[in-house]
Amino acid sequence: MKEYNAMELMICVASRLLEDGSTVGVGTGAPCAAAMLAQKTHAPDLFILFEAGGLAPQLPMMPISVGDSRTFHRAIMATSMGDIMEACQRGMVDYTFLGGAQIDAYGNLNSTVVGPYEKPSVRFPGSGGANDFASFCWRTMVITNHDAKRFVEKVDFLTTPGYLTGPGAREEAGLPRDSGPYRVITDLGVMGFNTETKRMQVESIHPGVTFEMIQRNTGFEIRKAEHIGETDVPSEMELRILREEVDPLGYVINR
Amino acid sequence: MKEYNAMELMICVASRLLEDGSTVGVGTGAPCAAAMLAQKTHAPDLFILFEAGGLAPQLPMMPISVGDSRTFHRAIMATSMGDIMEACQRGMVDYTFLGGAQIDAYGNLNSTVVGPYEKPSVRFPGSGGANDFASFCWRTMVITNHDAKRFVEKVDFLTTPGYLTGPGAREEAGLPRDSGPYRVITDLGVMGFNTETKRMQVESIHPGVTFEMIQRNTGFEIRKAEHIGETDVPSEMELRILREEVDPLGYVINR
Amino acid sequence: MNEPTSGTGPLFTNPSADEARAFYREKSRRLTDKIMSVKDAVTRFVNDGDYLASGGFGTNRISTAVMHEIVRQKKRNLMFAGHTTTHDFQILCAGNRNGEKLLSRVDSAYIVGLEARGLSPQARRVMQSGEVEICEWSNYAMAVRLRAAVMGLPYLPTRCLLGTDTFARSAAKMVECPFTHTRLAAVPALYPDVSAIHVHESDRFGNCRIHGITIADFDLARASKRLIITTERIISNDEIRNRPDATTIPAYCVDAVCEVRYGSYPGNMPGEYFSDERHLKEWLTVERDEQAYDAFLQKYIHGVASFEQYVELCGGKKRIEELRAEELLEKRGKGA
Amino acid sequence: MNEPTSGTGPLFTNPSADEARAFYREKSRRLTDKIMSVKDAVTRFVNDGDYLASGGFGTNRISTAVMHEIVRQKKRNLMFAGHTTTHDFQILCAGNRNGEKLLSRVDSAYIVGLEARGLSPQARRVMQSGEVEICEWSNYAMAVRLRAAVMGLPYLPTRCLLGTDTFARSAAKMVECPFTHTRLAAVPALYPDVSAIHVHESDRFGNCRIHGITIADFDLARASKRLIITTERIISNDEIRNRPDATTIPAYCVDAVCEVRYGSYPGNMPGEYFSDERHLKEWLTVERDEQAYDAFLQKYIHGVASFEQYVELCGGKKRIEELRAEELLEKRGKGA
Repeated sequence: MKEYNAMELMICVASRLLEDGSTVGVGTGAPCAAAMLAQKTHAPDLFILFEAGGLAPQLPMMPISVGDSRTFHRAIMATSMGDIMEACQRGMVDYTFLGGAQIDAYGNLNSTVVGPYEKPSVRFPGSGGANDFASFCWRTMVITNHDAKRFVEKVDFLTTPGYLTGPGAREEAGLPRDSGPYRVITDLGVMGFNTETKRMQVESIHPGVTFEMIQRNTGFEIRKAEHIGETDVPSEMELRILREEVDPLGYVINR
Repeated sequence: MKEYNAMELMICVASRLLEDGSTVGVGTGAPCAAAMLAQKTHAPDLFILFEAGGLAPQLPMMPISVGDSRTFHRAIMATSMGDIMEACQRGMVDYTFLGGAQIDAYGNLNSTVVGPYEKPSVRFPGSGGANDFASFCWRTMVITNHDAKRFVEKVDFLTTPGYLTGPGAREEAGLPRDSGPYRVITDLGVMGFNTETKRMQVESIHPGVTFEMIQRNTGFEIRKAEHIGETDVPSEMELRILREEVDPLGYVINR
Repeated sequence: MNEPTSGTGPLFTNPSADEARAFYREKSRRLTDKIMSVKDAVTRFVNDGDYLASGGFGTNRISTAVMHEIVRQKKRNLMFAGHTTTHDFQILCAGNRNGEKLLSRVDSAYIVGLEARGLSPQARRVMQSGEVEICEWSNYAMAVRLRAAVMGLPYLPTRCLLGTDTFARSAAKMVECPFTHTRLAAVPALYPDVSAIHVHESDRFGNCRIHGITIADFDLARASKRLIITTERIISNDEIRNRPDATTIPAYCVDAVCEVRYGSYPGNMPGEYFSDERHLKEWLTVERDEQAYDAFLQKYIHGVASFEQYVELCGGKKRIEELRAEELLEKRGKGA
Repeated sequence: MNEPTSGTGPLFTNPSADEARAFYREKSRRLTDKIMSVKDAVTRFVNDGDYLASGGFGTNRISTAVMHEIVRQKKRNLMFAGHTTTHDFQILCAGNRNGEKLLSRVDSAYIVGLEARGLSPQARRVMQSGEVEICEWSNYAMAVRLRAAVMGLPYLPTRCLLGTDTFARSAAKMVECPFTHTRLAAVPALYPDVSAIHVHESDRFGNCRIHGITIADFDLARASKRLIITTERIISNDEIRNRPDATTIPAYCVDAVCEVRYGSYPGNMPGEYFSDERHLKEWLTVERDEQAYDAFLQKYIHGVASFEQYVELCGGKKRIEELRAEELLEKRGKGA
């Protein structure tokens, strides 16, 4: 079996979820690596958007910032944040990748504070464009490590909307119809969301991991999807491209 | 006495009302000629905006269309209609010049239909940007011929707002505070608006014209301003510049 | 004052952002080759009953070729966005003749006139006859309606229209600002079914550059469900990618790319050619005489196979060179 | 679900469009020479208690020189627009030390962090201490607030924020679309008192060009009551007028033009130089140690007379040349 680390596995899994010809709003780090890997494997026509204005760049390397020069290197357009976010709000953007300090069963994310709002134990940067992307893009994906501190029953602060309180809640709040969390990719498995209950469920389990390990590292009750499988491991080609072309300096995969 | 025609007089009078360093949203024809004349006489720093996107051009000649290449010739920016109108709505534009098929005592303009709306005797082009300019710019000026068919008690269709029904009506409707009609320049005189009643009043009378002539050609009761004078005739310099530099082909002044 | 809370004009299209999103979800984002003829583009992307919008500003950077082709193909019952549409609208009105009805509903901000050139007799006939349903707006109100669509919102507020019959005959509504409690006009989002925009340069995928003023075309391109681009020149995708900040319209808005040299003629094309005032005057004059007008339309539109032939009939390359000299200020004349 | 109809966060500025219009009415539109030093610009245009906004995107095309000068001049009780502000915000936080309070209120969408580089210990101290009043937003919500100001409106609707604690802790309100009767978040217009934007080129009047992405600066320039431009290069007005479609910011938005070569350093400036990751890391590291941090600030900000000296201390021309090679992809390295 090929050697790979958890980050490499997560990036490869994320990459495969991006269909050719689709649009994805990404940040730096793992999401960007996943998008670049997809372009170099099965999805050459994957259309990448960066929040600060980069539209379909030909990335010469991993950007350091969502607004640095790499994000619009040989792009089809170097535009404004408004233009990007409006494309998302208009329904032109299929996927986005987000992270957070906490996530709950409905895919709601916290990146604002841990602890009480008025006297937080940690202040994080805040929403940034995450609330916007998760409100506007059709399908939100999350790449994160899996532990019970992070996967919580209730987020301390609901920065970024998942399915909120459950079925119908997004629509009732005024959020775009049929949008919402789609996949949560962790070092233990791949989670989806039950179409009826809108609660997180396990779709596939990484090699060497058990369902019990996932439940133990999840702070809320999690169920299995109807068809649950073992996650496909990274192929040699994926690993080679990821290591040699996408992230040769190991910014992300060797962190 | 110098020879001049009514149009030349109107343009010279309009031109003098434009202060140096102010901004003016203009169309083609007489308003544009007035603005160009102002730039070449007392107001070199007059800042001209065209609705379609031309910002402070150095006009090589009279434009034919509000959106033709002349309107942004050596401009400081060739921008969008939105950017121009937003500058107006934001309060950055001091003056605008408009016309119309009908005008009433409150400076309301009609450029949509004459006759009943459902079965008009004449259909005109409509508001264009006139409603917008008159809503947003601080001071609306009108250049028009003076006759009782045009100066009516009630416009058949209120396309573009003057003071609507009188004092306070603009603000009540939601229009910007302290904005509204300022001067109406005709072939008979210069009209202003009474600060109390918001009704049109005569500010100055052209040489050879009497107040009675103005009243006879006005379809509503018009009064004199507190200080009424005779309109200053065009100077030789004004006429020379207007004829030789602003409109050498007589597009406007010889129509 | 008894302000109406709602204009009584007809709302021709659905302002729902969720409906529009459902459409955009399915729209292709791929960089595929979209080059085709104007004929094919109009056949494929303009349907009877569609809501149509035209880029540019009446006689400036308009997609004349697409307007002609729509008339030639005898499209029916179109709705139209009349925001400073002058010659483009005049062309479409040629489809409302002899009992045929190309236009059936018009959002009207500026129609009928050709600015200082005067009113179009044919456009007036069409707009006064009662055969066309009309809703009143201002130019900026129409621009804001497009902006709402670009933003993926069902409406936007604005301070124009207020207090006027333009509002009363529009489909706008009054709203109150939740912060200042002042009144604003809410205008419904406008998502045109199809638009035609003429540009200076486009690659084969539809990444476009516009030189000079953009008027409302940045927004029109994004608000439109389908978009036909006519372009003076096709350039390579490589050239687009070498200067990404020169792009105005990204490919994912575009459905068809048609190379049409002199495609804004007889309109002005910034940096390329000035408007042909002589020919525009011919249009305005000939419309006064029904028979002469029919012959004129037969000669210039129905009787030709393509826009290129029309340009030839109007004096071709030689005339264009004159207009080019005028555009570049090499010759100063009365446009004749 | 019990949606609050109004966020409980503090609204720091007046969203009234009429109030803003009264200001804009008096603002000069003249093309006058606005060239001055950063020191003079900050002295004249940044007042204690002002609402301040910073252009660019945190470490990209930021006006570092103005941020330093504000700290150096010990401005007090500023309010701040925290829309993806990273290194710029980190610099300002240096003014909240030893009982002094440069920042007192922050509209927060993205602060504290420097993206993948990690969190700023000093920014966290400032934001967790309770000394700064906070209102929550998202990046786009902040951009829409500026857009409302640009449009001269008191508010705009948007579909972000909805259903979250970000909304609950914001100063947004729920509104209903008058056409579709769906819910939207209304955000209040934001008219900053003063902003600083770094650009590639400006003429002496303040007509500016930005190369590459514009982020939110087209709108920020127009929404701001006062605007300080720092520019890599001064170009002639003639050059501006030769290519009017290359202008991003027109002079009538601008109050001061300061020529500051390398003015975004240690941030990235598209086409000019990449970010100095080594120096940014030094900032993040030194903030952990209070004493070392004071010495660092003394060395780089308080102890120097101008931004030029700061760049010298950081390696000057030689370092910039390395970053330029990196920007132009002539060298691929880990930014060190």
